[in-house]
Amino acid sequence: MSDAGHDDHGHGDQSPFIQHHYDDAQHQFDSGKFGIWIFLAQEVLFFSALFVAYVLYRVHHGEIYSYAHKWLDVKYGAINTAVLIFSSLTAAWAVRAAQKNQKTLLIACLATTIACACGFLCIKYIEYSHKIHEHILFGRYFDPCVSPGGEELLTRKNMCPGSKGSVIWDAGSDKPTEGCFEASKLDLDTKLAGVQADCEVQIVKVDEKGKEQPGGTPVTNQCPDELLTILNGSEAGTGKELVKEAAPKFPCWRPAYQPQVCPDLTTPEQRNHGAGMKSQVGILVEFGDHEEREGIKIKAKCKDASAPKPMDALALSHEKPTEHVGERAIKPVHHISTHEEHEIESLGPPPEHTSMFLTIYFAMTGLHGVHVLVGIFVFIWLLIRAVKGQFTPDYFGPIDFAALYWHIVDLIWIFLFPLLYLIH
Amino acid sequence: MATTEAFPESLKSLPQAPVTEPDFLHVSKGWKSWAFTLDHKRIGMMYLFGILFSLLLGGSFALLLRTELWSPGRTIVGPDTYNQFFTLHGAVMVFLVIIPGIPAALGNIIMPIQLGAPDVAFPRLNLASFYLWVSGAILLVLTIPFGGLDTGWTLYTPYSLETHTAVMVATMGVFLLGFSSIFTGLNFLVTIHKFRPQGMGWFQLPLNIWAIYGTAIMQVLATPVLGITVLLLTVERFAHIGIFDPTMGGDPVLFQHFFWFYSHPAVYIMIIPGMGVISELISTYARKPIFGYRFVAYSSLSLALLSFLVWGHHMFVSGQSRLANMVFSALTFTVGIPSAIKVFNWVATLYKGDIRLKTGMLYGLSFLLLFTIGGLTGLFLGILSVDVHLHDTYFVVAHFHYVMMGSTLVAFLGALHHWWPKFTGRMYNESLGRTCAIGVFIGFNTTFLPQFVMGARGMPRRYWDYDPQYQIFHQISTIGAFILGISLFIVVCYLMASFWTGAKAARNPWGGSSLEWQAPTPPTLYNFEKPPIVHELYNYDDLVEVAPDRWERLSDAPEYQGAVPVASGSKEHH
Amino acid sequence: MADHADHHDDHDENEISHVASVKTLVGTGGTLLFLTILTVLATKIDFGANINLAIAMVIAVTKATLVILFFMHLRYDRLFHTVVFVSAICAASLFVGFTLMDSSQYQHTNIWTPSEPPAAPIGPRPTG
Amino acid sequence: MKRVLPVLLALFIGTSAYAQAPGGSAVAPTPANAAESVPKADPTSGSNSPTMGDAGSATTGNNQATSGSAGTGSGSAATSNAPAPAGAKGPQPKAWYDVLADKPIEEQGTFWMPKAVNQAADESDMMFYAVLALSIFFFVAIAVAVVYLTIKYRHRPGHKAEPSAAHNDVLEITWTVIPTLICVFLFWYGWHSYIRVVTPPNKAVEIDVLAQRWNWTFTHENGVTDSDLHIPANVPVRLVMTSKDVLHSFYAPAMRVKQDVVPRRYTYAWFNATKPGTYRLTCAEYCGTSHAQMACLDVDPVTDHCNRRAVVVVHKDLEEYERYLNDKVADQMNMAPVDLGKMLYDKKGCSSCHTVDGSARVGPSWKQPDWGKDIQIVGGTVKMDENYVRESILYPAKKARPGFPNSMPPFEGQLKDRELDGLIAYIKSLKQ
Repeated sequence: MSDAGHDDHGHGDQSPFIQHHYDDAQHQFDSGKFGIWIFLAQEVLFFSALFVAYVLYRVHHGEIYSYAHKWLDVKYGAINTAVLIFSSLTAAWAVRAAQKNQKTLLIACLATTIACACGFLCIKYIEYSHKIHEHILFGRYFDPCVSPGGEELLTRKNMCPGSKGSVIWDAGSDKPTEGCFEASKLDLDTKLAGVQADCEVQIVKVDEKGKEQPGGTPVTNQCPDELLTILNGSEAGTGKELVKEAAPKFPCWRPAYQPQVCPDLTTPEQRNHGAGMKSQVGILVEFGDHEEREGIKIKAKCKDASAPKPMDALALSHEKPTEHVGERAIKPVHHISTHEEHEIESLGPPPEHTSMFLTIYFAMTGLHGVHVLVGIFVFIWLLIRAVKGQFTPDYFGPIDFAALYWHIVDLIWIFLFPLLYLIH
Repeated sequence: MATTEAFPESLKSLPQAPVTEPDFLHVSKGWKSWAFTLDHKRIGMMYLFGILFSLLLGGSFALLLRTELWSPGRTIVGPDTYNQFFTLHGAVMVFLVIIPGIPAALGNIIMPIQLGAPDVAFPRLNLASFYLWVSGAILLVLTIPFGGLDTGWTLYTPYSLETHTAVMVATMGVFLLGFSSIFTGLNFLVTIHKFRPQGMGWFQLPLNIWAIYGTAIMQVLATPVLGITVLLLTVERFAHIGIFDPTMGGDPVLFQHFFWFYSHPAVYIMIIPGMGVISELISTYARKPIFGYRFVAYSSLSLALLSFLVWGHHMFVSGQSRLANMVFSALTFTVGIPSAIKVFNWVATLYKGDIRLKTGMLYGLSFLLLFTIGGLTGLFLGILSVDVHLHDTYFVVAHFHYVMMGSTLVAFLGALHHWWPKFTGRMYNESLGRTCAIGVFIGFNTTFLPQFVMGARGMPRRYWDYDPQYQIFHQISTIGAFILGISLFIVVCYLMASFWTGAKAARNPWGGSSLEWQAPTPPTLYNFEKPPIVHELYNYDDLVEVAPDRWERLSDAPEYQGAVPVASGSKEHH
Repeated sequence: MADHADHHDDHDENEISHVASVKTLVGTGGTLLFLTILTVLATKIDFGANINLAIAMVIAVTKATLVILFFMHLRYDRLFHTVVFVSAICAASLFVGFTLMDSSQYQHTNIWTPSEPPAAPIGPRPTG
Repeated sequence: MKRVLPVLLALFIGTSAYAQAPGGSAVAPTPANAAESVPKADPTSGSNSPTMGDAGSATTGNNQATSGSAGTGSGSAATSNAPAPAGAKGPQPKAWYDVLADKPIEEQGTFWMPKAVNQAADESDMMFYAVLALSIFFFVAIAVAVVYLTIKYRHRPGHKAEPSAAHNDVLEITWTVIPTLICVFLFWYGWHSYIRVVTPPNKAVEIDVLAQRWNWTFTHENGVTDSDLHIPANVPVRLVMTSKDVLHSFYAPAMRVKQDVVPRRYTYAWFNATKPGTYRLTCAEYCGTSHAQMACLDVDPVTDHCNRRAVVVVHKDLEEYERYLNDKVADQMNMAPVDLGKMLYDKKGCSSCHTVDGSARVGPSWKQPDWGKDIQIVGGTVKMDENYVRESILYPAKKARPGFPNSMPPFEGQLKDRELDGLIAYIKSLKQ
């Protein structure tokens, strides 16, 4: 991105792009090279703040990272890394071509670099649009549809067919109230088996003015809780097959954690500041055939939870004892456990403020994406100048400096990829 | 002003103004020649006018602020307007005046000539930095019609996330100003490295250039963190990403770490160019070489590096842990040492000199006194137990005004008067200059000395309404503020007036020994008509005053052309 | 990319700055791709979160040094450019280090989940 | 501007005291505030806050510039007895502890600082005076050197600069080593006394502090809440602080204590008050419009100056503090709803945004003549009755009145039902 551009009156036989206040081409190139290196130092500092945020939240709240990394697709990340490395190679090659005055090779390399960069942005677009659709976003917009599921990604389509929008939770033991269960009323064993509840569920038609039609159809059977079958089916392998062939009859209901579902019970401060309260759980009806259901209302009458299940070994190991250090009671920060435990934990509802991981993810990859975009424009401008044949063995500065900028952008992605995608 | 030293009459006939080609002011006409200029001197002058205007704007907010504090409760405005006064005063002064002040305005004009270079390394980047500064300034000033800004120049969250004032306009303005500062720093680093003439090694560089070098390092390595912080704050406000918002898991103390990691080097970006200028003023007007050149040069550099270690002392009581408080308090004291060394060296330079009390020297001497008070009161705030009582009180306000205004702005005015004849070709009115220098000194001390006492007595900062026991101090401070304001306004007036009424300036009115005094007054487009001769640094024996405010080098006299002046320094090229 | 560069004069020269040979370019590119695949495979084996992170970082640092030395010509370039880049890395790591040191000291006083604030003596004792 | 002459006089005496005070204390840095006779603070004397008096008289009373004597300034007690503050006309007289809280703030102390009342603070005071002496010494040395050298070597006809050494390594080393040693000492001693200031003893009276936009709420161990901090003397008190919205800072100058209050986090402060009395309590971290008037109970109608801000009331001993806790709980229990409402109007800082005389301030006035009729709200009308008032207190944004800024924090979870009924009763009682 340096600006050693061109000026009409050069120094005699040298390339016309050697500016007059430089002694010669070497002086201009050395100044430009030193300038771009300072610019790269500034870029490192520009990204350093985001690395600080990343390190801080990983050290203090590792549980968010081990939970939320399931939403990042390692396949896409790996392809992007390969694409960027290849474009870095072609950029370096373009410099060589310019130095040796091989004009066609120069143009080919520049074109490939631009193509790869655009490829990188396309893959980025796919990832982002997927997350936006799934509401796996930062801050207030973090509202993923989460429920116990099998191996594949917990996307909205396969695991939460019931349309979230139109389903209005109706629950409560004795007096029927709008809204959802209080955490205390349910055996909320978030770590293990999801939510247990004993309710009669009814689907009631609702016309467009929101008035309920009489005579709702009861939903008798409860969807089998895949998670329970996984765990009780001894090794993980058999558990999955078990779930597949005993396909539940649709529609079936099951309790699920649905953070954004109960706006009216959250306090105004919570509402305009964060996703709904974790402790609010509701009833989700699954229709199994993937299209959204409009104009229906789910009414559920549930009995209070039975005595809480005895904690088994895995859950007990999760109970974090509060250590007393001198007069300070410190609840130990999440000690990073094995990958397998993460997998089970990541099936339950998300830990508090999981949106922070997505904030950091979007900030880092977003800022990096902007730098890739800027790189594309710079290379297009260089391509135009290369086609016009302005680069000669004694004037190839812009190519070299743009390549250096591109290598730094690649360097930052080389660190972003393992830090964000390969979390254990 | 008879001088004992005899000098050949031919010295009097040496040309002062440019001979072979027109000077840079008249080489081309029309606003386009200024708007799209690549000449570092014109860009520097455009910066200078912008900065002087911002100084008057920021100063007027200060006067409104002080008038409101004349009496407890409402004097002229309500609390919300007062909050906007002190915020805009802080933001305009810090981002528009003090940070670009000496490096961008005077640095752009003088540094390349002092280096003997035709121009800065990247002229177009230099112009781009200026327009970044202009657009940033416009955005910052645009906050006023869009609802003002009432978060304090520090923009602390979560208040800056919730207030309904134009925070986003301000943060975008600061973002652009940050990049203007980065690119200026980058430009100067490359220029100092790659454009030194033959025979000017690192230890033949004037101390002003050492200071600008140290400043450029900080500008390049610290300002990007301000860029990312301000960008995150803007995104946080409109997209609620939650990184600084405690209700969504964010951490306000994390914002303070991000902010002060930049802002402490920023306060050194403000003071170190001032120190560089002071070394030039003291040495030239005392006709004595700087005492301990290497120590002063190394202390500029060490200050630049140490400034990255101490940002935590702004956060002793803001929720920072005790361990971090201890570490930052210890490191803060290491930063005090280089400044002390500099002050001792300047005082030692005055010994056995021939001190001429021109306006520049008056500002230089008042810098010495005011910077000493500023530095010493920093000791109070560095000690943890004393800082618990003094933090966020008027003691801190007085301390940083002594360092920012009392030192940097006084050095800026000294530098302005010192180099004004060189780049405008006009002399300013000396008597008016001296009275205003004394006016600034008296006004400044009347304004801020009472604030030390008020702060120690527990008067918190940014208070619209205060207990009546502080009224007496506020009244004295307001009177001082008006004296200061008037003096500064007169300075700007007579400097502008000097364009028309000023006497023609000589090539070397003050007898300076560095390269810029060999350039014609005002310099040509590429600064020198004939390549400058690098003389021994800060050596004034060769200079003699041929007429009032006109010095010549004996070796320049035609008779002595034979004797080649001793060109010191190794042949090392960059 | 058909490499129709002239093979015979292997020692490429350019009076302005160093020319990277095709061998170094392709070699570095290949190694980088290989290391990428390696780091992805490494996540399949479960050494425990910390060690996995360490492996990923070691691979990332090696890839980074490869890019800097060969693609960015730092090995053949003026030493001062390395000084500039390393000082940027130092400033950034200083920033990370100090902030982490501070925040890990006060993290236990944070009210991370509003419904379960930390117990006394960190939080307030239950008032009557 | 009516008293310019004494102002300048005060400055010069001030500066002279400025020069003297530390000199005196620098020699023998015994704590400047040696114990001196404590004017018996009679809790029942009902004189009102000093700041009610007009600006001029109150200041000379308090600041010790004129006394000129170093060390113990003879702070004269409060000035003239201003009319009882508005609202005191209520049926029963103010409770004894409120009278104690309204007592004028006597801030004796040296020219520089109010007298330290916190046991752990004496060390930091000594530190302050030591560094003050050090700074004065260095400043005077450099100033004299500069002035002397400028005069001695000023330019005059025939005077030339004599050559002198351009550098002297020995001199340079000395004036590098000496400042370094001083700095190491300053750091070590500062750190040593800082640790004592921030480490609370294990057994301390714990008080929970909730800071919110523009008032403090202190909750004692028996559940009593108050907007003034009542503490026993000579007993260590530990504050566990958190903020409801933005950053605030608990700053009691006499206690030499300052600690920011961060939302969604606990921060701590502790002190051990040695002398009973009433001391200033201010917010030191910028927090918006009424940052300068945290928990202001009595606003001067003309200049909006806050006469009575939240204060730290130090009771004689633990027994009187217990008496305060019990009386307060009792008063809150059997207080008539209207009086409870009136007390909350003052204590919760409602006066800083709502008036009771019909004129609008930041928010609408509580004197609502059209009680029971429909009133205009944003997007429609609603009947002005108990439910509307209750809901607007808990969730102000729901049915906001047009033309007012939406800056009132929701009080849901803040007020007990009894307090809510009291407020509504008080608002209703104002309608005539």
